[in-house]
Amino acid sequence: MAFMNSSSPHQRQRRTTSQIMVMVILCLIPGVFLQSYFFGIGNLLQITLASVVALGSEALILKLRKRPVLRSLKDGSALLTGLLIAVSIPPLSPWWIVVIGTAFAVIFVKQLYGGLGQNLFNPAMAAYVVLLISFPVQMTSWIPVQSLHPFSLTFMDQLSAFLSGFTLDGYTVAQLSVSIDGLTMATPLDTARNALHSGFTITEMLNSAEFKASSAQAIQWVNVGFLFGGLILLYKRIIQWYIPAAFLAGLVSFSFIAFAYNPDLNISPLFHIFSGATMLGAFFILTDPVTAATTVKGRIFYGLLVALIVVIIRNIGGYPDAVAFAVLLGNMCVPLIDYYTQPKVYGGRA
Amino acid sequence: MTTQPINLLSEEQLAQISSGKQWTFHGGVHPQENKIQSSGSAICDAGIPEFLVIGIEHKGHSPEMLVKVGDPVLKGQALTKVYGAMVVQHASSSGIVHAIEKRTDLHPSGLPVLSVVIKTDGLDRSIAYNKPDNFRDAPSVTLIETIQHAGIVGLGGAGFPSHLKLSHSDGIKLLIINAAECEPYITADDRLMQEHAQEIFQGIEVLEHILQPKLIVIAVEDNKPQAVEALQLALQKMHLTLRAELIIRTIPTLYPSGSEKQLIEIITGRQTPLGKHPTELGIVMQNVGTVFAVKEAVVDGKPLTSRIVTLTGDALRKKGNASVRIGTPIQYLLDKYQLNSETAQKLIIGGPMMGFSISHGDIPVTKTCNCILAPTVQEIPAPSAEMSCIRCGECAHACPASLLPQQLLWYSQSKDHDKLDDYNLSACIECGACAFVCPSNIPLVEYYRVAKAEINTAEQEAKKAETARIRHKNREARLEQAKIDRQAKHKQAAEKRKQQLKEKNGGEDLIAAALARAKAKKADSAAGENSEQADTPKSAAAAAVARAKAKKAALAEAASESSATGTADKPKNDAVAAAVARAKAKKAAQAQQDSQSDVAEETQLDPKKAAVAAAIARAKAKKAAQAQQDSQSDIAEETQVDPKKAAVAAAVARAKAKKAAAQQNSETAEPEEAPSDPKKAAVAAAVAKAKAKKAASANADQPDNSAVTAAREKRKEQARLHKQEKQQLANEAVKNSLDTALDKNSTAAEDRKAKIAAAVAKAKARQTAQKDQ
Amino acid sequence: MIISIAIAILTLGILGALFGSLLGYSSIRFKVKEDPIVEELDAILPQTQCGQCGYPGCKPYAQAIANGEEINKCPPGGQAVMLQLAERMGIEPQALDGEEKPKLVAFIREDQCIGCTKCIQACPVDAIIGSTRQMHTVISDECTGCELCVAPCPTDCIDMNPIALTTQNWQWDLNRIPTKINTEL
Amino acid sequence: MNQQVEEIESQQTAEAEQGIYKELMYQGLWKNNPGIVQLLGLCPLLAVSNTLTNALGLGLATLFVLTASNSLISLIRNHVPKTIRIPVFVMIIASLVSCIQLLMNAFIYELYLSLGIFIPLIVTNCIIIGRAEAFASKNTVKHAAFDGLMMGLGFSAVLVLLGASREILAQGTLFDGIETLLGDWAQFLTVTLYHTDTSFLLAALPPGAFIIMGLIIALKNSIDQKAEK
Repeated sequence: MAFMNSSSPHQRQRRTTSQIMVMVILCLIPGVFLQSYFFGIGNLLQITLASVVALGSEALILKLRKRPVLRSLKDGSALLTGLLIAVSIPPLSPWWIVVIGTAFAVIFVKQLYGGLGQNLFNPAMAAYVVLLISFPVQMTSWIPVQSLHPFSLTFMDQLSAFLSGFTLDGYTVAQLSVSIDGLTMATPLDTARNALHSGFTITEMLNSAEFKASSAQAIQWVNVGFLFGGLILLYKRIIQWYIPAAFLAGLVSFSFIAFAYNPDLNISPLFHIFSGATMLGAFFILTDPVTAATTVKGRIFYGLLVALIVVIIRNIGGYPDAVAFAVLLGNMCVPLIDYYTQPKVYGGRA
Repeated sequence: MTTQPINLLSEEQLAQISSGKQWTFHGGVHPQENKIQSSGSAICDAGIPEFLVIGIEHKGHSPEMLVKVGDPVLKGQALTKVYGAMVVQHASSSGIVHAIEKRTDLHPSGLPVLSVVIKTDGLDRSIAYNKPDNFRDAPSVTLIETIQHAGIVGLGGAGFPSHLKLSHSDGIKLLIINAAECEPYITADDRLMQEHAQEIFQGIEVLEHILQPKLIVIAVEDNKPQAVEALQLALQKMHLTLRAELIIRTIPTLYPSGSEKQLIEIITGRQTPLGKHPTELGIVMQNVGTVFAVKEAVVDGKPLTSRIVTLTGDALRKKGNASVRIGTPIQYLLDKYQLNSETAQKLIIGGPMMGFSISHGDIPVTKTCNCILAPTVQEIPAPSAEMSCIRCGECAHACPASLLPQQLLWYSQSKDHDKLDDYNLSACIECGACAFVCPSNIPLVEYYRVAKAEINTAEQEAKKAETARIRHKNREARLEQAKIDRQAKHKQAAEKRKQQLKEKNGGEDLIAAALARAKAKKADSAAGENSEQADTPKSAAAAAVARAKAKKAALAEAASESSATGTADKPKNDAVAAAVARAKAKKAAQAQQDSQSDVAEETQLDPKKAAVAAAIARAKAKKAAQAQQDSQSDIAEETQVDPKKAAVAAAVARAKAKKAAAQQNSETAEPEEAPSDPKKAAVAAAVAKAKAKKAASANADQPDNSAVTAAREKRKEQARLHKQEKQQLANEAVKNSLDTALDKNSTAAEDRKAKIAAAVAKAKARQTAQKDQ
Repeated sequence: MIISIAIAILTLGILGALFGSLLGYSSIRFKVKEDPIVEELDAILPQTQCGQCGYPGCKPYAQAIANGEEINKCPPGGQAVMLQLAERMGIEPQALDGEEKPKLVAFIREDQCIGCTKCIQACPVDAIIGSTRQMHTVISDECTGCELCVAPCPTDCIDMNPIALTTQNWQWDLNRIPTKINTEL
Repeated sequence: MNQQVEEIESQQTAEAEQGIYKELMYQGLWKNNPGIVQLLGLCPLLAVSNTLTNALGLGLATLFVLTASNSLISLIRNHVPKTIRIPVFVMIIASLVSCIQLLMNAFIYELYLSLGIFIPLIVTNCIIIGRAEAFASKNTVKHAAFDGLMMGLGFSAVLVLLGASREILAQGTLFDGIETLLGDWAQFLTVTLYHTDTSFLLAALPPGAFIIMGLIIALKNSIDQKAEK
């Protein structure tokens, strides 16, 4: 009688990589829901298109690389990348933005490095940076929250804007981002930066009509949504607490230092925490296992490093949000961090 | 290894341990325990199978045997002598030694080792165990020897000889009895403690006497409450006379707490330094099963002939623990415990975490086999497809050695041995916790094992290369010295010869030498065909003919050599003389054949007369050869053959000799002749071959040439020329070989000429080779 | 004008003299007598001493490589050694000259050995023992598998066998576990 | 008889000469292309290839310097002590580059401005010093000059390819600003392939240059692999 041979251990824990990816995708739902509640269903359109492009380009490259296509698609990593891109770009940016971004992420940042597990940079963030520096206008045109809209946007309006750049009535997205008062809309961080550049203090900015009309509130809520999803991830032990905790703690403390030094010119820690892509970054992007540090000490250090870069760029940099840049810079340091934070091996020298 | 007192456990630490403090180790996992299936039923005897297979090889070394095939053996009888640090192996039941041969070992490789196969008689008679005196009066050295002679190795799984662990007894502070049994499914130790608690304590007494520790800790995982209870009950009943303090410590269930180093950390909070043994800390650990075996050996005088094996898994209809004789085939146990066979099933030796799979059941149980796990496919499915590592770090969390498995995987795949060392691959205990948690189903442990084996091989090879380098250097130095000595001695002779060479260095050139070599080679194969034709009827007669021819050829060769001096100046190619020689040789051969075949027939008809017949045949052959030699030597005076021909002839002769030798080997009708004749044929062939070589090319024995260099160059250049001229020479060579088969007269002078030619050819070849580069 | 030119020339001259003497000093002070690269190359080579490279041993070949000989002449070392040599020498890898064979070990068929000692003389690492008219034996642990003993043997009684797979040198190749050999049980 | 032999010999040498030139051409343009195989001179290659005009300008300048420096160095190769050859080479190259710089400054000032620092930086371009050391210092003038020409052409070809791809991707044009290089008559060369309000800035920025360069190298390798099969 013959028996099968296989390597030990024969017993295995039953959680697979695909399940992890699916869990992460599911935990994005609260944030996505809040986003579409405040900004219209544009982001759902983006998600749909991004998913299709992500899977399509992944399949294409896998086929070219002569790898098993279906098995790799099933791991859900491409889908997750597409989703993250879709939720980070403005909801009504034209369709080709998300197409270029997603294809770039999957083909250049992930597959050309060797596919899942081999990429040095976070695909979603690399794509975001590419889009931001290539198409700064489109990438910063956040429409106001729906309640502040001068026009009510129907589904067809949004679809049309998404596909052609114009609503059914012929308004451009740029026109849409002008609020009732005729002020151009921007994200709170953008507004803050512009205000500082024009010589206002933070307090003045916070009280300005411009800021009040901005989507600050909405973005705070979206951040709460992502925080909620992230907590589920933590609870389900999909991610470990080191990176988010270190990142958020770092963000608070570094920004507090700057804030304490000059409260007029530096935004407060609270503002940092609940604006921009902070929560999305803390729980969904920094924790991407492939590109983050893997040792415990390394993870903490990585979180702190990214937080530091975020604060620096937000406070004195040229771009409104900084998570994407900070993550990429952090990614570069990961091999070094990992090398110098190796744990003490059992019985080994410290 | 010197024990550094710095690392030893201090008194405070011992006090902390005995006060009940516990530590933890990094990582660890909680696999499904699955122990209830087998822990409920009492240990039973597995019975006596028809054959017992007891492996006696240890790490490639085989000890001296005390039995031989056909010997009757009794249970407990030693099969081997003590050999180095190896333990003695014993027969585990009575019967007869059936065979001593290589049989599949209980090892993941499934490779065979030298084993003693015993055909049992079912009586299970044992030798008379002589109960030793009270062990407390014996010195520990004697007890350790007793343990070695009883064949006791670590029964927990690693199989490390126990006497070695006990012999480092200086400064031992702590004895840990490992009863953690952290692997899922296995309950052998659990049952042992429940049923033989008293014996275990007796064994502890023995170990305490040997090691003199300050503290003894029995470590049991908290999933074995009955075992702990049984131990405590026994402790109350017995009146132990221990000088050391004894503690029964329950530890939390966490895999792999039963691993030696991890258990030490749980109990003492100390880590064994990398690459060191726990004795460094003053700790000795013994498995509870080993303790039981020590008791049997020292108190009862019984050697280790059986062990407790857990038979479990859903594919077995009966489950439980059995006392199994060492060497019992696993198939026997599977039959007894009613295996439900299905396709794609696995059979695991040991637990599901560290055990290995075997591919068939005809493998014997060894001393390290603590569990036979026969799961159904649903229970332990085939591993799913491996996916890419996403560096999630789960493995680093689970690793009890605090390694970074994801980095190790990366470097294992790229075979970067230096990096693997940087990341301390050697600290990996192969517990499988990393692969257990891996969401991408990567068989991490397998990668590490392969990498470890590769590193090991590379180290061995490096070591071997270093030895080779040194030996080569020494040899070169020796040869150099010898050369200098010889040169001084033979300076005169060399001078003289040089003079001679100068005179004779005339007509020969590169091509001649090359031709000679090529022909010699061709002739070799052609002659092979030729003799095959002659020998087609594969009878004794044919063999005899071949043999005779070989002998004749060889002798003729010898004769021509001896009588051919001074003929160099004679005119070339006396065709007539050669023809006469050939004719004579043929005639002689014919006569030889007749006589030989007669004898051979006789031999076949009456094998008993073989010896006589062989003797006659030999004598006749000799006579015929003598005649041949005479005639040959006459002609040799006049015959002048160029070295080409000589080479060819020699080659043919050699080929024939080989053929004859081969035939001889296959022949079984002449038992008397067989041993004597091949030797002769071999000698003949040797002579012939030596000549062929001498004639054909540069000589390795030439005294003022470095033998080694010459041989090397020769080979290189030969190959080159051979390739170049192969085509055009093939036909010619075949033709020549047939004609000149029996013309074998060569002279010393011609030899020298050939040598010079070859040397020239060699030089030229080298030159061209260099140019090519 | 002339002064500034003179200053420039003077400064450059002094600097030149300074650096020149520094260079001169270091070339004497840090002179390396034997090319250390030979030792390193020798350490890379497999030490079979088989002479297939055309040199009488590994050290001479290492010496030759240091002097510009090609690095592809070591079939026993195979691709791996060639690549290491290429890396050490900082040159392009070359296609291996000759075939890479599995590692072998010599074995003397004892019944045919006539005790001629020819193989003993041929062995570059003294791995064959025996004396005239006595049977010879290969110390298989010392044998480098160079095959130099095969050619001189007059009775062709030396075989080159692949190294046997045992539980000691098994490389955890689970897919190639030998099929069962016990049929009798 | 002798004449015949000489004839045959000269024929043979002529053939061999031709073979050498062929080989040099193959090496410079494809097999050992300085841009995509040796990866030399990447700094200017990536920095100024944002438009075809810039690429062409720098390519021509490098081509000229390379050819001239190779010829000069080959001329003096037997008169330079081995130990100080590199400084001598650099000196020659620097002089040549200065000439080019002054020429560009005089005749194509706008291009001179847009190429900026990368013209003087040609001195440090590893292709030039590399070819001087590896080839020109060991070969005859004719061969060295031809080698310089081919290497320069190979480099320029890569530059042009890269410049064209980047210009198309970023601006949708080709030969934009060509008049700064060739004079006003060349304005008709400027082609607009497509109009866009939102140019793909990435292609115009250095990261884009790296990415496109990588793709070109990949393309070259895949062609080689196909040819091998």
